Amino acid sequence: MTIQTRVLFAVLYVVLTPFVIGLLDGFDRKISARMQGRRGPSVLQPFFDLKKLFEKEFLTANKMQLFLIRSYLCFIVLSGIIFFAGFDLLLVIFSLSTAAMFLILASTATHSPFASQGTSRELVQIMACEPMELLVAVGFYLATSTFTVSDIVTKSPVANIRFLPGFFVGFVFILTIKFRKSPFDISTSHHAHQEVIKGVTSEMVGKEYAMVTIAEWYENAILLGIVGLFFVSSNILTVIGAVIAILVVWFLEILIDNTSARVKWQLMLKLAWGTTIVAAGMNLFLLEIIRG
Amino acid sequence: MGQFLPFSKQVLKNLFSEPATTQYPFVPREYPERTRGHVDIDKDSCILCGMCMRSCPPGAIKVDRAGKTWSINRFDCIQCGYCTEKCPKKCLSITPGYQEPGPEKFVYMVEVPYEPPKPAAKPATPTPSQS
Amino acid sequence: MQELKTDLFLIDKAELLNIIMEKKNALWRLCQICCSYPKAEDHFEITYSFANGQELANYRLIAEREEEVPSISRVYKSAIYYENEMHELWGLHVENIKQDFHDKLYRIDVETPFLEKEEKNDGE
Amino acid sequence: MEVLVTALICFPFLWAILPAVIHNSKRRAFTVYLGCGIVMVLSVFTAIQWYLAGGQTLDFRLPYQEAFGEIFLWGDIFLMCFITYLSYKHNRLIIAFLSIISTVVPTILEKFGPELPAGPTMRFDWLTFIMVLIIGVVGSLIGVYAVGYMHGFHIHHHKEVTDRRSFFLSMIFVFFGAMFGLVTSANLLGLYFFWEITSVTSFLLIGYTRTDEAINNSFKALWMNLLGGCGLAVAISVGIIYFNTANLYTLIAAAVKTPTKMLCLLPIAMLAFAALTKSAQFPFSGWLLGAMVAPTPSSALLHSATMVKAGVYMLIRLSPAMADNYVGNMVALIGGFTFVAASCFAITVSDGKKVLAYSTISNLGLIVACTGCGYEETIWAAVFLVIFHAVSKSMLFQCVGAIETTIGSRDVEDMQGLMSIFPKLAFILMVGIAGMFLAPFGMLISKWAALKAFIDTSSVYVSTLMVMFICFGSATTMFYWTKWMSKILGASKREKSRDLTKKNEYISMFFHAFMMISLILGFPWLSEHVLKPLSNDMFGVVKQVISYENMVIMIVLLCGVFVIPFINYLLTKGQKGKKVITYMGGANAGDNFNFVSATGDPREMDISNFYMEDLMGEKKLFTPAILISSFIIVVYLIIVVGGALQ
Amino acid sequence: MAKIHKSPWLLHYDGSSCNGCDIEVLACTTPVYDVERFGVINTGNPMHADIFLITGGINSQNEAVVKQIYDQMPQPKVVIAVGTCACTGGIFKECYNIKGGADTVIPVDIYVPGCAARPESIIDGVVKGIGLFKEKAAALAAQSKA
Amino acid sequence: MGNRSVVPFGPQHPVLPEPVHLDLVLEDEKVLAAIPSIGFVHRGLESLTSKKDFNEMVYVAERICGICSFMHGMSYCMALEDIMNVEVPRRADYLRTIWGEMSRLHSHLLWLGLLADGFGFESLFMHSWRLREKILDMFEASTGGRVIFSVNTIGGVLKDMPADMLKDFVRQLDEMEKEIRETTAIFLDDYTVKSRLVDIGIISGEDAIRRGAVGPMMRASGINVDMRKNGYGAYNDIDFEVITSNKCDSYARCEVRIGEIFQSIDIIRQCVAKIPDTEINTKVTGMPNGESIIRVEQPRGEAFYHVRANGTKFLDRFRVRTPTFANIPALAQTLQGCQYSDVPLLVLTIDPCISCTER
Ligand code: SF4
Ligand code: SF4
Ligand code: SF4
Ligand code: SF4
Ligand code: SF4
Ligand code: SF4
Ligand code: SF4
Ligand code: SF4
Repeated sequence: MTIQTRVLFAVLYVVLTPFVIGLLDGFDRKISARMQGRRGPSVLQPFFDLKKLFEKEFLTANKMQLFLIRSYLCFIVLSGIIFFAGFDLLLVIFSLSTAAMFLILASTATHSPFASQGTSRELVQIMACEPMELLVAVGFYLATSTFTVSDIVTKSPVANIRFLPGFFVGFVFILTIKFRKSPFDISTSHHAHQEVIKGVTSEMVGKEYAMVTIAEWYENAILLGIVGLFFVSSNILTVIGAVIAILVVWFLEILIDNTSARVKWQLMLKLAWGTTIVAAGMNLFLLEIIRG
Repeated sequence: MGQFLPFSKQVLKNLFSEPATTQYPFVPREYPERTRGHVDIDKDSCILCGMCMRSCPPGAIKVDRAGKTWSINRFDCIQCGYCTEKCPKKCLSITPGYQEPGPEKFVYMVEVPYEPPKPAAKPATPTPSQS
Repeated sequence: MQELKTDLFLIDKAELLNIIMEKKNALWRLCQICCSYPKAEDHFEITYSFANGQELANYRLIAEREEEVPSISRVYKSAIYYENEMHELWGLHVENIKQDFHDKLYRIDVETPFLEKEEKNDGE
Repeated sequence: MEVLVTALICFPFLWAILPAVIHNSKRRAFTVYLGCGIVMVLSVFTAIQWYLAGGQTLDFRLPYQEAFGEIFLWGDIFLMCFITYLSYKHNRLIIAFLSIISTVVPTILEKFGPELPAGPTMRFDWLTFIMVLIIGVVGSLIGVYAVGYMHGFHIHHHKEVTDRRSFFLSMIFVFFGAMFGLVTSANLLGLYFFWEITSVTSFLLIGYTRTDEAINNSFKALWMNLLGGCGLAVAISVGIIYFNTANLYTLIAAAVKTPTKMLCLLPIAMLAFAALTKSAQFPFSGWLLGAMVAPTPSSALLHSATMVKAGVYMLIRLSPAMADNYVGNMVALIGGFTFVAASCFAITVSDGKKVLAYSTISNLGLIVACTGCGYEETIWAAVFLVIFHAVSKSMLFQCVGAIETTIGSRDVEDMQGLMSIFPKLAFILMVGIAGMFLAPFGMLISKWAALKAFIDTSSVYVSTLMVMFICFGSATTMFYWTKWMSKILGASKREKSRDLTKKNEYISMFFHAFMMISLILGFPWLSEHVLKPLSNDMFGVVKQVISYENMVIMIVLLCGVFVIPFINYLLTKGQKGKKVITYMGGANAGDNFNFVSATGDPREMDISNFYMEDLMGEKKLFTPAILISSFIIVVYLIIVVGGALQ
Repeated sequence: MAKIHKSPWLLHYDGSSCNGCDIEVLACTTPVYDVERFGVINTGNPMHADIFLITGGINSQNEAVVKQIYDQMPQPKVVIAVGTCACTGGIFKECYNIKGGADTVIPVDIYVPGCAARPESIIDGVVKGIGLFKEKAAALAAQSKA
Repeated sequence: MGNRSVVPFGPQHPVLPEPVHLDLVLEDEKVLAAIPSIGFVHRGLESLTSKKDFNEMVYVAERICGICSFMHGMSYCMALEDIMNVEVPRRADYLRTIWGEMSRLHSHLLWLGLLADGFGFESLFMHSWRLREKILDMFEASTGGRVIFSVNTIGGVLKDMPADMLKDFVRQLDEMEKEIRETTAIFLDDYTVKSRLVDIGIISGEDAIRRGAVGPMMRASGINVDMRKNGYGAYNDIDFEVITSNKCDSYARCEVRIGEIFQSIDIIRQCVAKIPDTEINTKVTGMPNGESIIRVEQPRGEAFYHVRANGTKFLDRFRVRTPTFANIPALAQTLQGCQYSDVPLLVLTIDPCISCTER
């Protein structure tokens, strides 16, 4: 991949993500509402929300929070750039977890009961997901002998999902957690009605909260990008397949969100790790055997 | 689907059918006739006896015999209907349609034409509220 | 013990704990404790109600204004709330409640609202 | 060179006499500073000398080698008698037994066995170079720190403990000498002697306070280390009997040449076994945890930052002989398992020192796993890990010690809001923690390389398991470090108080922080100029482990970690934000720390992290972890021993 | 008809209501009334809230709570008193532990009468609140520019 | 060890529509101690007897709680009817029973919704509340109010339900029954829901009695007690079985309430079939003198009314012990040792109504 295309992709990512994912989020809310028999908000609602949040007065319980949140946002974007510019997948995941750390620091800086309890949950959540995220990178390495995203795309003659069904299942499973959908006790879940209020974001006011939202969008773009990565190959037409796959996964997540209760984090950890070990582990083992 | 996501059937059905949401406030709501909305007075039959004032549990009604006014603070009325029962002339009624929300708690006041000694009274115009 | 009404018995302080223990051992549940200060009588009436299945039994204790009544919260834990309430709202002295909120169960601004008012109404 | 190395080994032993005889506190401190300074200068000078000489592997004999041989021999016997006496005194005869076996057998063989060819007994190569630097620099900084710390320990905090500082400080020097000897010896007999010295000094340091707990733990450390010593003894015996050599490198070369012959693997397996005990891998991790009873943090950090490195040093040495064979698999599995298990335990403890101990075990597990894999990439990663780990662990231990002195507790939960009251200490702690797990600090790069290498490991089972171990292990590692970090940044409940940390403690800590940061910045250089030749040394190949591209990204990330927060800090500094109290459901009693409780009175709010004791607590998982790891070791040893005896 | 696209997030606090108004507030978020049509989200957190819906009167214990929650909401914010109790104290205003409507501790912007306030009425109140919110936001923006 | 958290929970909290406060001592998320505190809704309405006459008190009683407002009004009227020896016309009894059961229906559906919200099942919450709206529509059509009805009066009821209205209601209930069955099946079958309910908050039958629990809380622990079996209102003519469960956990409480939903529909059907054609109220004159104790089975359990009159229009004592008040000690026990995530859920499983608890 030439440096120009890399830069192009990175710029596209930075510029387009808020619009695309914001819109997806809007549709998410609309579809959820319809699934609940409601009419729901306009699909542009996420943007109205953001605008409003930026207009709010800035209150804070601890000044350190703002700068940590900005760092969180920057790191997420940086990870996204690494990913979309086609660099090392493993590094993307490492730098995502570094970003998450900033969020965690931001939330505990306030000494708030709900933010702190939420932080602990957030940590558990990261711990539940991280093995699977790393394994996805491992899976791609096994299938293509490289961690580099651009090589994964250009050097695979067929979509890698062929070799990695188990990894895909595991990844979709943890996406439910990553997308902050309700099936799990997630502190920043989009449904406020839980014991830790809004968890890590409890104390974030106005623009701080807006930044966290935007950061989440950027993160979701990376995650959906990884979903797509399972489906693309060097054939340009597979991009269409990837987009369809992304939409299907996205819809599936909404469906799961609307058809299950929020289970406790203990079960979340067990299920996430269990799925990781079973689905991804089996797949890993088989791939290793094939490679000899 | 057994234990796993059994709700998806209904959820998907909802997704593809008309939502239950009413279009209020873009389409006005029709109320059943018994709806207890707000208290209205037939000011012509009122005899300013004050029975309603004394019986009203939150004390929303004021009857001023001397000033010849009957007034109600609709932000205080609980639509219990006790006044309508107690009114000897049955001139109070609870009718559909509620007091619109507003930034101020105002009092709705009517001048009652009833004149105990002299039967002839000037027709008084009710002061319209700013609703 | 004297039957005032169906299922309503008047007891004195000495009998109280016996009855409570009896009820507890027979696995009756404590329904409620009601304190009142009837204007005419000028004393506290504390009514303990117990139920077993559909059955009901009420026991009434009479206490003077400054008299202390024993707490039953060590036998029936749920009595804590009733007893704290009686103390906070009526000013009835209950000895030795298992978990004493010290008039901060409801945290009201008025002192013993029920008792004071009854006094005033007396004069009316 | 020979002279320098000899001096490096002998000087600390001799210098150790000084603190032992000087009882004036000031003068003794001075001698210790001076000694540490000399050790540091000497080690750096030696290393540089060697580096400038072209960095060629040097094989040589010590001057007066025969005399040294005798010293080693009688030293071994002396140690044996000493241990036997102590175990007799404390009624632990099994330990005496272990000691006697492990000393007598090689001694007899050496004295009465076949005459061994007089080859070189020492070696100085790239790995030695790194180890010498670590021991010299980190070790002597620890020495500096110990003076101040031990002063505080006795004078201010623990008046009930007999003041045996002289003994303590001289032991530190003995320890240095032993470590230098250990990493330069090529002859197993010499190596064995130094090995035993480290075991015994560690035993003495752990038992320093002479409480019952300390004595118990010190014996625990002793028997585990002696068990390892037995392994070493067996290796020596096998070497002498079957291969007619006591030279480590000859044995390794033999194993590399015929990796399928079990007999060649046997000494390697035994040496590896010994190394596993020393590096506190499961099931032998108990002693390192026990070592935490010693005065915080000096002996703890001696153990965590330097002594345990003896074990991994040995494994790195052995790793070419462990590529894709049973021994390698055993070591890798034990390491990987330890990595995950110890990091799980680290989640469940709240004592800062214990967290560090478990994290040490866990990180060593990763290093051990890397060595067991025996590829260039993994060795690259392993050496990096050793370097980073030594520096950051030493720093962390010192810092926790200083915090303990200052706030009176080393519980992680009590460190809440350290950033606002003791920013200096907190900063050091943060750098140390970040170094342990954050992208793109050293540990993470190494993890990256290790993961890649494990995928390529040829044994399917080992590869699958190892990949899983690393993935899960990094998740759990992240958990306990992040929660600690978040605690430090939290809002402080304490009043600002006087920082009781001594100046020399700060000097040591800041020096570490400085080293840490320069290591990170100098990491590409390090990779290019130290690790490449090292790999060339050991494997005869030079491999670009980390691509140029990734190097750039890492540097970008690295800058990011420092620059992004800094810029954001500057940008947000001027922000006017109205301060509000935190949200507590409307129950705040006026501030962020108290709430109106159910009884109507203000009650202090406490917030603590998750420890998941029910899920992965020591009580629940420790025994299974020991059993599993013992099982792995026993099975593999049986395979190797059985194969050799056939 | 023009839709009202703003995103006021609600905070609901039950002062000392009888629940009648509370459940009607909740009913507003459910399918039949669905206030999310206007972007309304029932957040539980004052730090995120724009509109404070308060039901029930003020008593000695919740006085401080209401005040505190109100203070924790960032500007611009709108307070809507839902139900007769929150407007004036309603039927309970003579109770010894009722100090009056919500306006006894915090400034109320919109009063929604009714016992219980009907969902339609609450929606009207919220829509008016949104209007007010817009004005306040504009004022705040002007102020911060100045 | 320092790894304990002491945190406040409430009074303002999104999972609790009503203000309750708990001091929680947590280890990780395990609740080691939970001390409930009340009083945020305390109004002191029992004291209004000295300011409002016994007729006005009907409206006060209704506003003890906006969920079972009907039952409160009814119980109060029953107590005064008892004191004043008024014979209530039979049709009024039947109407009261019908409205009472409708209240139970709406309350249980509301509870199911809140429970779903409590464990984060948003669409199930929406579903339950959508079904509940239909009951509210029936209320509005028959009484003019959605949650507060003002149809009770001492001596009977104020509004009649014509026969065709009753028939229409039964038809609507028939239609709803299928939908309710589908929805409630999710509560009983779904894996994720079960993971939140089964074996959570266990309280044995004996403990339930010792702590004085009432209603579904008690019936879910296998105790067969239902005040309706005392035969007030029209219940002596109605054929129904008390629903109990022996599982003693949150799931059992859910099961019992779901069973009661269908039972209520059945009772309404029976009432409509049997309702006699009489007056709907009798005129009451004079002042009450005497005392009466009335126990009524509200959706949340037994409510205990104790009214004492002294021959004036101001009552001596008006005492309401509501079911939630009785269930709080049992709640405190179930909270011990549960998980933080279970706290709101357990609070919900007693179907709390704080406004009635604190009056
Ligand atoms: S009831 Fe009769 S006496 Fe009493 S106020 Fe009314 S009219 Fe006057
Ligand atoms: S309806 Fe009730 S509250 Fe309203 S005015 Fe009449 S008596 Fe008063
Ligand atoms: S409305 Fe009726 S009760 Fe009221 S003053 Fe007029 S006549 Fe009397
Ligand atoms: S109708 Fe009744 S209330 Fe009115 S004046 Fe006559 S007696 Fe008095
Ligand atoms: S930290 Fe504790 S053990 Fe260490 S010196 Fe201070 S008081 Fe003693
Ligand atoms: S206004 Fe009426 S319904 Fe609303 S809280 Fe007050 S009493 Fe209850
Ligand atoms: S339980 Fe209480 S707070 Fe919750 S909806 Fe019912 S009445 Fe409202
Ligand atoms: S228990 Fe509460 S909700 Fe139920 S009727 Fe009684 S007061 Fe209302």
